[in-house]
Amino acid sequence: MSLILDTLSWALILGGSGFVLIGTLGLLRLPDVFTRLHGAGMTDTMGAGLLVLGMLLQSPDWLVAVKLVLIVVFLAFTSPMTSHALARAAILDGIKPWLRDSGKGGAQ
Amino acid sequence: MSPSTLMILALLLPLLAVGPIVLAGRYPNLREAVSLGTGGLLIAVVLGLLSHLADGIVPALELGQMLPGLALRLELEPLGMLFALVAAGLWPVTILYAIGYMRGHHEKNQTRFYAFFAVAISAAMGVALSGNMLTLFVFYEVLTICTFPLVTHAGTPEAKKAGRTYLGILIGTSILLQLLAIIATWSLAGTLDFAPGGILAGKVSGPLVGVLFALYVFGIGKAALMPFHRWLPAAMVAPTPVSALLHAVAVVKAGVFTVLKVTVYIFGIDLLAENAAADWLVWAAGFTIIAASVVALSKDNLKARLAYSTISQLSYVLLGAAILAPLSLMGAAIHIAAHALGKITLFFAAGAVMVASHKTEISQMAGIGRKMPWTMGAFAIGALSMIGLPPTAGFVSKWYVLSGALQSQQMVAVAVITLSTLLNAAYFLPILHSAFFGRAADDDHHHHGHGEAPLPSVLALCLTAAGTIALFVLPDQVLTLAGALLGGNP
Amino acid sequence: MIELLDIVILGMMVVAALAVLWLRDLFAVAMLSGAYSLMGATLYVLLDAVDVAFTEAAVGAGIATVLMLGTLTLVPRQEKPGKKPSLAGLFTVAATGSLLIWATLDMPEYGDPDAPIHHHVAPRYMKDSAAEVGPPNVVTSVLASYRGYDTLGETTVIFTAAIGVMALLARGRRRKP
Amino acid sequence: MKEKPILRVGTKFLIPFILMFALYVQFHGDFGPGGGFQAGVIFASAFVLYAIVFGIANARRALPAGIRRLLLSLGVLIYAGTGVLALVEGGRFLDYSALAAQPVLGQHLGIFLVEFGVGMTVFAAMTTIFFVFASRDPSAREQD
Amino acid sequence: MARTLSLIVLMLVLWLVMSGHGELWLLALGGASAVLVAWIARRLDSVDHEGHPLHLTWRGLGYWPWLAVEIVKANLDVARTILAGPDAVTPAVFTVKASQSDDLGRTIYANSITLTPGTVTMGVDDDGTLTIHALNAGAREGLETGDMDRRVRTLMGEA
Amino acid sequence: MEVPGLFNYWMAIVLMMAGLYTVIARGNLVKKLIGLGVFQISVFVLYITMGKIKDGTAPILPASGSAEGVVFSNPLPHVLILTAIVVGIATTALGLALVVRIHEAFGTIEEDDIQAIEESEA
Amino acid sequence: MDHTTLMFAAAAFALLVAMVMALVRALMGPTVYDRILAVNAFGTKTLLMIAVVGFLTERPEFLDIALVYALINFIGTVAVTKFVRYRSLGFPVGDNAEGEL
Amino acid sequence: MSGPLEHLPALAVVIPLMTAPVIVALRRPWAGWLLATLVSWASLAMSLLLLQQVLETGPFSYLMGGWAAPWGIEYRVDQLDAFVLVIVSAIASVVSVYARKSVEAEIEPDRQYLFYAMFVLCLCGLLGMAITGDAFNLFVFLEISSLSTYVLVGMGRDRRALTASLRYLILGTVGATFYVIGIGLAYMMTGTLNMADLAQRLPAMAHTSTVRAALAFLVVGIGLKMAAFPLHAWLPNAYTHAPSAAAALLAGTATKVSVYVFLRIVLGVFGATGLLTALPVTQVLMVLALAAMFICSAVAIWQPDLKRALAYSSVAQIGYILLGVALLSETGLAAGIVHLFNHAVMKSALFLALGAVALRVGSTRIDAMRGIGRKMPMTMAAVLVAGLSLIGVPLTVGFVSKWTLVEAALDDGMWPVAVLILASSLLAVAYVWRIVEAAWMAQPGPELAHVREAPTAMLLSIWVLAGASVWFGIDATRTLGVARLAAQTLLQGVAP
Repeated sequence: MSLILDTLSWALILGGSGFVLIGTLGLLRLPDVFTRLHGAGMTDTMGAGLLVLGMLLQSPDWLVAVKLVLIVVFLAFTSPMTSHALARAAILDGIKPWLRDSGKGGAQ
Repeated sequence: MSPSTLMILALLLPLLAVGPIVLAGRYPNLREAVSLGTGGLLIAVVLGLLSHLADGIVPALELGQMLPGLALRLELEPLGMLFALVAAGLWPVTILYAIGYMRGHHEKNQTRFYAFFAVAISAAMGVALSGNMLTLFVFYEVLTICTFPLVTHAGTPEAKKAGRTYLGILIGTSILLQLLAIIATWSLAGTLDFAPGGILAGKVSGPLVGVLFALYVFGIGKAALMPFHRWLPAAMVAPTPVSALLHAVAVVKAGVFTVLKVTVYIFGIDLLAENAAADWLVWAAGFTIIAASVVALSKDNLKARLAYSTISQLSYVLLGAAILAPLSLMGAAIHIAAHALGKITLFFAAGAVMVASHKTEISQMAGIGRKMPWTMGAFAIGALSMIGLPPTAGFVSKWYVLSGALQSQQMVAVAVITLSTLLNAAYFLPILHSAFFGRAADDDHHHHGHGEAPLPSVLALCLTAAGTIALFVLPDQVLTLAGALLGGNP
Repeated sequence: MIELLDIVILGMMVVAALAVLWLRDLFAVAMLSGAYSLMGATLYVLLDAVDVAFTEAAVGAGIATVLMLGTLTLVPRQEKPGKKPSLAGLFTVAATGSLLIWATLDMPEYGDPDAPIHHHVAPRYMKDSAAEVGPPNVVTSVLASYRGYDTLGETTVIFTAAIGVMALLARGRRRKP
Repeated sequence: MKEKPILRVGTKFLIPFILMFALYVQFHGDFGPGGGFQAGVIFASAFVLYAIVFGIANARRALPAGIRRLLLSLGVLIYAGTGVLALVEGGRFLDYSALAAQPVLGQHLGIFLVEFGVGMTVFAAMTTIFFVFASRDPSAREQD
Repeated sequence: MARTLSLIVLMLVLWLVMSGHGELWLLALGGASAVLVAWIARRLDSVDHEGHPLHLTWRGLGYWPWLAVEIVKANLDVARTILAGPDAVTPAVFTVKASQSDDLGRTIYANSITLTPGTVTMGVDDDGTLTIHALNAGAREGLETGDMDRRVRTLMGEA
Repeated sequence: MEVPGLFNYWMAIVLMMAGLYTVIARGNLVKKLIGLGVFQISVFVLYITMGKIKDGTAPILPASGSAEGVVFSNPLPHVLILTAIVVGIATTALGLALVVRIHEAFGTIEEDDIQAIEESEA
Repeated sequence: MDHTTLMFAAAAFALLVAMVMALVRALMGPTVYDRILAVNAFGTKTLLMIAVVGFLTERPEFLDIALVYALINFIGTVAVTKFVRYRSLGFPVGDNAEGEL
Repeated sequence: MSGPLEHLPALAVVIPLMTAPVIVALRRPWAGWLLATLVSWASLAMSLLLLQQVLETGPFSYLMGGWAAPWGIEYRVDQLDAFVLVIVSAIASVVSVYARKSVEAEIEPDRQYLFYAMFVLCLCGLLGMAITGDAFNLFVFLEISSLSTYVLVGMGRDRRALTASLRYLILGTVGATFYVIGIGLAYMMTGTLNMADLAQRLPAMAHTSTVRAALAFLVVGIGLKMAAFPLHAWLPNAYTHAPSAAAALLAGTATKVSVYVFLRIVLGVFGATGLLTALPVTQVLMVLALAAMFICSAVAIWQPDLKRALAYSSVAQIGYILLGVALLSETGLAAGIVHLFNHAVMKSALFLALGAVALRVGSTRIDAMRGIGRKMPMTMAAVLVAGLSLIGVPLTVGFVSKWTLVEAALDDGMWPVAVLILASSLLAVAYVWRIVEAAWMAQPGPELAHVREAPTAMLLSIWVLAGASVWFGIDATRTLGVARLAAQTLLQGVAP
């Protein structure tokens, strides 16, 4: 049982770490703020979710588990709000999304 | 009344007069009556003290501690008695003179003048009655500050400038040098109480004594030893009664009085003699005497000439102290009184001339003796006293100083006294000559027709002139006091 | 691992601090200072100071940043360019820094259990607070009871700050014209 | 209000949880990290969020200056008052052991009270400071 | 009132699961806190159908798991794009129509879109038009099928 | 992986000096206040580092089980720094309030501009 | 190091790398929104880091801190966007005659 | 002492602390004033009782929360503490009476209650600093007093008050942070924060660079707070532009308490380490003190604004105090301590009087004050008295300080220092006399036509302090006696 749990957490945590890294990589590599948003959103959802799930399996008592769940729920709830707020603020501020066909906009 | 009560009274009487003076400000006659009355009472008090002293009682009184272990203390001794007598005696006379002068001159702020004058007298009493150096210093500074409004009485820019010089030198020297010396004395001797034979004896020796003595002598700026004499001529802008206060009644007398006190009761002449600590003062005082006389000679303004004369005369007292001979110390003490009487006469006369004829320059005064015979007569007596000729008090004091100098083989001092007598004569006699024998200039039509100054003023100056002569004729009391300074045997 | 975290976080803090010094966009500076507190808070967790981390996160990263932004709504957002580096400042900083570095030379090493501070006052807190005061969280015991008076002072400080801000900035009752 | 439903709905939903979390932190300072100060800040942050999303005017209506001022004062008074109470009960100032028959119970009560006072003051102080800043008119900047 | 009560209960549950301490004293505090929170929440107009969507509880059980699966799929998609490098992205901005009748529904829809990586809702108009930014143009087709829109409406009880 | 014995202290010092330099050398008042914050936080790091014991754990007694053999870090620096953080935020809040007022009164928050205005008045 | 510790160490390492990368983005900008996004992402990673460190040091009960981070991160970002968009955190204040004093 | 009086040390600080929230809750200016006044007088009464007690029984301590000393926070009251408490509460009492009229004129009605709250908090902070025996607790109260001071300064009418306040805030915070660093380093090497305990444990660690650096940081930190030359940059503007009542309170107390902290920490805590003589602490202190006395006095002479001149004079006077400390002898220390009191009295009197002038004339610039002596004779007479005291004329407190200080210098054979002390007081003559000449020796211009004498309550306060500066100058046995005892107690722990 313990072995299965441990293996599962390993997988989840590695996966979560992977998503976090990829998401952040996106934050670094993508061309403009709007596209980067997608990368950051990834960390919040998949990255955080998998990591927390991995930890959940290792949690010593249910108090810790509850708080882990609360964290991930809170993140899931606020992440779209912040992303939206950011995107909206950026677009209203006059920042044009970078588009492949127009070749305009993006990082100024 | 007990001596202690009398001492307190001597301090408080003039102060108590301030209130009524201010309250009576609107009624000049009442105001001046208060001043005069208090003056009379004060003389009575001082005479009462004198009688106690004559009975061999040394009144002493502790006013309470100011700093831990250091009290404000009053103690009467002969020298202080002498100074108290001079100050108390001349106060009502000066007031009398001022009644005439201030009204005749239409001065403003007369109430302030009388009030601060009273405070200054109180401070002078304090200086005279001080039982230790701290107390003396306290009253010395109070005297400086309460005379400041008197010096700047006119309120003109010139008066303000004079006030700055006055305060700068007096406060400056007293804080920087005198206070340092006092605290050093306290630190070295552990006491500041005046004691015959000095309190520093056995506590210090070597060059430190000389340094300390110099700190005292220069620190006592009121003694006007060069180079700290500038305040005295500057203060000439003040009204004449104030000049009288400065030159005769209180201020400069407090200065030389303090020097004598320090010499005798702090150091003791033995200590000074052993360490040759006062030799430099012979030279310094001698230089001041001569230099001030030369300057006086060059001044045409009468009050300025008198001012430099004062500087010169003060250094006689210092010289008397510096010679360190008992006789010259006696002479120095007597000179306090002698010079006070003589110089006040001269200033009164100069002021009277100013009030009556609006003349301030000597060169304008030809023939004035005939218009103001009483005034110029008194002036002549005062001038004689300054020169040191009989039958005036100046002769007595000079004589003692000179004898002391001869006794102790201080030839420098002898030479200085001789030379200065000649110089004194050189700057006073021409005034007398032109006043009585000169002819008034023709263009003087503006002010001709004037006569004597107002009666109270003339009365005052005649009184002091008489005093100058009286001191020559009846010097016993003064001699006794001065002799007691040195332990009772002149 | 904890040590690696420690080193890297401190490194990032240095970068952030220098960026705060360097950048002229005050807005970015405010954001970075928020991130700086966040890093500090993480460091506190690594150093076992969970209560401090909690507070630093809530205050330094939260309230302070929001206040900073509140200020930036009212003042210009760009720092004026062209300020020369201050030699006097460099000197002061170099002197202070060297003094501190010198001071560290005789210090007990990081985490040394034999350091004096672990042996004089603190042991009693760890040993007896549960019996004397009660709460399992020793920081709370010390904060509220052993050194409760400090905390009263702390509360007064925040009270002072609040009414101070009111005194300086708040507008009064609006009067009918 | 109509303008940004996403933030509005989300904020409305979140605020009770934030408040509850703050109270949890307030009352569990004995057991884990947290306590009056942190709780006060978190409690205040709920109002800050509300003010940012719904506008400062609404926030001030919901939490008027008078109440804030009262809480601000009351917190300090509760804290110091606990100390004085201990003093009246015969202990030293802030000696909670004097508050109850058993010292540890007294300590417990004392800590609870002072933490409560701290939380109250901090909450009121943080909201006050934020509200004052946010109510400042940005256009006042040109006046001399 | 029912909402307030349910909020109080919810808060109390939250307290219990976070606290882990069963002492009467703490329970009482929890109860008092829950009431206090409810009272403040009412003051802040937070206890209405938007702020405390009691009515969505049961239907949500069907929606959230579906959304989770969608999120995982989208994540893998985006991860692939990022790893492929900046050249692989084909950003696009487009609008879709949200057919929900109120703000709550639109919010849930918009947030669901944002929550799935690769698409971010940039704006919500009064008439329910959502402006979407997508990392890859391909996401457009996915949304325009209206699958998610429908599911949210189901969640809201509108369809 | 060993941390050199004084590494934390040194880094804290570097941070402090960065903050202090910002305070001294920067003319923008907001920047100065932020620098002040950086300075203070770095001092906090110094204190907290002081309280750390190697292989220690947070000074919270475990809810269950005995604390036997467990090493706890020193709680006292934590308490001190909690107080100091509060003081820090209080100072920052006041400072920012002053900056806002200064901007309204002078129209600038650059130190040298303000100085120029003040000197022209004096 | 047993393998669970190793597991969390790996996660911590990944998060650390991610934090550094986020910080780089925050420093690079170029727009304000990039910075906000980066700092927000940084915050998310930090809170995960706190959780992981809790497990790493075998005292996982301090997750409250992580919750606070999440909360503060959210409020901070909302405040920031509001600020950059409207240059104000709440003004105008409406007709409140009471004032603050 | 038993019964309620037993708790005096705590109550003396806590009562002002609790008054502030009450004032805020009541929100009425008059209530604020009344409470602030009552509480100041109550503190004064309590401080006097404490002083009496400490003189009778010697130093005693009060354990906050009942926790024994190094674990809990200890209030340790010795002669110096009690003396400083009396100074602070006495000045605050007098200023509080004065404040009503002045605040009415200078602060808008809505904010007045906040002013009084700040006033009380400032008092509380200063008292707390003076009485505490815990190094960190001192920091907390330092910040209470500092924060309230920043606000008090910032409430000044002139816009320069804002910049002054901010500058003070920045430098003050840097100073406080330095203090925290210093305490931290000392704590690190000893494990304790209790001052008595620190003093006991530091000598064993005195050889370490850490403790030495701690001393350096503490000196600089406290130096900033007490505006020791050359760290005084914040002071002149702060005092000049603060509201009158605040300026008087601060001038009389704020830097004084910081000096007290300096004495307590540097002599009381670090005295036994022998570092004061091993390192050139006293020499550096002496040079800086002398520089302050001369440079700042000279600067004061050229200031067109009198408040500013007096502010510079304050820096110079801090120099006197530090000089006494640097002599490290009983007399020197006593001179410094007694000057704490003396300077507080006279400088507060001056600031109060200038506040009255500001109220009536609207400016404290010297050219606006020509002839003011005729219009406000009582006020300006008080200025004269306090000014003379500043110079050090006999029968004033200034003389007492100067006397003791010079005595201390001469006891150590430091003649040049004695000369310099006296010489620097001549500079005071210059700046005081400028006031006297402007006030008394000029005719008032037409712009002063409507100027009247200050209100009675203000005059009363001014003259209480001016009178005190004469009273304690004539009989200095009490103040100097206490100062000497305090110096003895303080020096007991100082290694030769």
